[in-house]
Amino acid sequence: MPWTRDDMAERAAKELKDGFYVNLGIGIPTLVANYIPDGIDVTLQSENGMLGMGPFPYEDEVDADLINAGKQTITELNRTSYFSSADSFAMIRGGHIDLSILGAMEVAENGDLANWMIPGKMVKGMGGAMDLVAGVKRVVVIMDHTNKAGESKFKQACTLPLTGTDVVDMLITDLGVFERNGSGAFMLTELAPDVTVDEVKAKTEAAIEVGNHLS
Amino acid sequence: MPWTRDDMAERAAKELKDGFYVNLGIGIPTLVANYIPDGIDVTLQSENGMLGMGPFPYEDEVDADLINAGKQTITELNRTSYFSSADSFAMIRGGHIDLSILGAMEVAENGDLANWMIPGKMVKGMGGAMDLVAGVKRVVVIMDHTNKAGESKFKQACTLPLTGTDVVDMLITDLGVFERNGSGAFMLTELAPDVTVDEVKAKTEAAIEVGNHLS
Amino acid sequence: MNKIYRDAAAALDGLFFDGMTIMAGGFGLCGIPENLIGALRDSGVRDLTVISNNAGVDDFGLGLLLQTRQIKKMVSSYVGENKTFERQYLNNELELEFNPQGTLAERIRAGGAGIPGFYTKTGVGTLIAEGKEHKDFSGETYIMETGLKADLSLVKAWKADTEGNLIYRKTARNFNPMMATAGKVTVAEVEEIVEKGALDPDCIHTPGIFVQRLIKGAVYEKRIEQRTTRKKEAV
Amino acid sequence: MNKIYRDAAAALDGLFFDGMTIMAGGFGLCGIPENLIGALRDSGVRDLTVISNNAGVDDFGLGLLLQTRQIKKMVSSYVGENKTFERQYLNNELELEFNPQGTLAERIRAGGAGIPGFYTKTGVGTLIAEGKEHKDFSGETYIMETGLKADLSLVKAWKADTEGNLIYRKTARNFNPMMATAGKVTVAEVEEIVEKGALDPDCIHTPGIFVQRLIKGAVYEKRIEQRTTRKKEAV
Repeated sequence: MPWTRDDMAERAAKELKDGFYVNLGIGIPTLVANYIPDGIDVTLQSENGMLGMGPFPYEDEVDADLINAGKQTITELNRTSYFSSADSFAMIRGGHIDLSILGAMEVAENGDLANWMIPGKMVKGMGGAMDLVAGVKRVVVIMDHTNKAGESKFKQACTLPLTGTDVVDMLITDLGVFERNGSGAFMLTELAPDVTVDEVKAKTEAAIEVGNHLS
Repeated sequence: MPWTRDDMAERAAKELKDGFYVNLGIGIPTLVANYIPDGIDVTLQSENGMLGMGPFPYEDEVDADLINAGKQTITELNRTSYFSSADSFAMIRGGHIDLSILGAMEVAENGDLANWMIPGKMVKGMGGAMDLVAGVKRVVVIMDHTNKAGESKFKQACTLPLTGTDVVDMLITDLGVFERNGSGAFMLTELAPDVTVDEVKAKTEAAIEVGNHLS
Repeated sequence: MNKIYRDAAAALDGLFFDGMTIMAGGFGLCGIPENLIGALRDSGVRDLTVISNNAGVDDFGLGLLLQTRQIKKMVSSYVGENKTFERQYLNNELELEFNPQGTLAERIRAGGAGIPGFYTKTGVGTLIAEGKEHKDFSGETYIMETGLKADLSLVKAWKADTEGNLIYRKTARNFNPMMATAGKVTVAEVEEIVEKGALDPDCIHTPGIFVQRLIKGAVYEKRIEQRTTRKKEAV
Repeated sequence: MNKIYRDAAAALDGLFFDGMTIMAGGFGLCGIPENLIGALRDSGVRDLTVISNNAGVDDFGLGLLLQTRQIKKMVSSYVGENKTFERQYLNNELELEFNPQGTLAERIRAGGAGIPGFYTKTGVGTLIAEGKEHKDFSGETYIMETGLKADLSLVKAWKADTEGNLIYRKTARNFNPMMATAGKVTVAEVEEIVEKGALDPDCIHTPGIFVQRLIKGAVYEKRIEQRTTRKKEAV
């Protein structure tokens, strides 16, 4: 049984460590905030200029001056600080954010990531994604393993325009977890319930290694 | 009768225009603040991170956290803002300061300025001088026309290590005022009382032009 | 020197010319100079290059200027919220230069700070890097990005004093502080103008030196794009 | 994650190694991390490269580390106030790298912001430009300066909350905010530590992400270099 969106978010949340400063992308990564383990205190950064992002507001707390990078209304915490976009991306580009969790369209076996543009379709823009993958210490990607046609999104080489090269450190799909040391190969380290190594291999275009405990 | 230090400062103060943001160097330039003409409102920048510098404090106002670029205790005004050294020099380098008034060891006929280093002597450092002359919109230099040995400090070419090249827009010495349009030649435009054009020429190594009204 | 103008039209009087480059602050619709954008539309100035992280929505923010076809080119990081934009772009009626958001922010800061070029890792190996100078530092490859300036910057702050010192509120700060430094002329609109000395000098985000003209905005709609709330649990 | 340490020695424990590079905030003696400098001296760590705008005075600030000959090299913009410095430098016991003050500030900001190089007009045509890459932008010549980082940054702020968010006071801010971003580890000392939420989130100068360790300084001498005053006129 492949993982659901929430299962993937919960698995990604295990990558959080106490004291981490974390940037969560739009979509499934946002759900990670719901699964922060007990005893783990993390501070969420929003690249539009905020450190210490709180939950969505109650109706009577909504403030047009307080939104996240997805343009959603949010709240502040008692640790919050605000800063300009330049200072925010200096923080990101300077390697001060411990972890970024992002969605993707494609991930390649060499760590390349594509998540911003499909040629021929209207291009909305990369927003802060290129800055995040280039600057954050560790990048975890959450995506469905295959597209609607059943084709692998975890590829030998990305076919879509890149967001960054050799930037993905861990990939979590609905089928399992793939970890990577530095610029080495991805290794399958965890499987979703009832998913087999053979199934993963069959659905994966990328060359991967398989952890000893799974093979 | 050559100008005194205060005369030179008073003359330099005539270069101030209403609404100007101004950086005053250490030494004679500091005196310029005493001669700001009536009806002219200028805001003084101190490159250690302050806009809107006030006068020296009364004894009971002295604050170790409030000094100018000469490390002197000063006061704030009701227009004051504080910022970091990076922001301060972004302001300077970005061309936002209207006028800088500086002292000098030598000025050359091509606008070169030397005011930070005498080889063989202990070098104290350039501080913010190189940034100021490179970044501020207009640079006015105040210096004695000759050194103690009577040699011209207004030279064909600087002999001391430079602070900046082609940066001086106006030179005020104890003998007169020398103005310069863009990268052209300096023109003698004013004389101190009883000083003659011939005296200036005799004491000036730099090639200069003389204003029609003086020749 | 009085910096305070009666209204947005007065504050912008004499600053427009066709083909000019304008920076406009804001992230999405948060912290945008609504009143100044309105006056910009009313002016009818054309062929604008607009540098702004986003392009507003169809009927608010910079979207207003797209409807009137006053914009020739946008320099942005994300324009996904605007259908007018999409239509004009697909019809080749609008030029578009995408910048990674952080690169855009830093380019604007650099422009205001007198830095004509800087190196960044952002975009290396992507479309963004094409045609740009590459240079290695400590064995890693970076690309050069250039500083950005504008003929006019329009920014929105929360409060100003009469000197033009500005403070922003929460995430409405975003691109406004850098843009204030990068305009040949910067016009600011605020929700409140206070007397000199009423703002804490340690907490001024934009010193008055960067603000040439100032208005108190007539009306603030402050529209919200994604009104996301949670329910109060019953006690 | 508790960032608060008992005292300066505890906050610096385990961070030292001979030959390391340390940034120390302050302009003159204003806004220097006095308590951390004291602990640095007491540690006996040697062969330091110290990046700081000035070198203190003979018996205070970084001058203390010159007396004990713990400093191998200074990277500064102005060192005129220190006789020990002068003597050691003239005896070739001390290396010195002068940077224009603004270049130094920007290099530190760049280091903290992941920018390995940038171009500036400052120093073009001077000794500072020798050996540096020159590049023309829009017909003007600029030189490339590189980003600076440190193994350890020591900064002084006015107040901190328990998250490590910092605010500075008046001109004691100076180099501290950039240095806080450019250290692999940053240790801050403050005059007061307040509870979370006690600082205005719109007015935090250094977000806590940049501060790994924090102390309330035991004593603040806050020595003044040029005590310049004016007389009150008789009424």
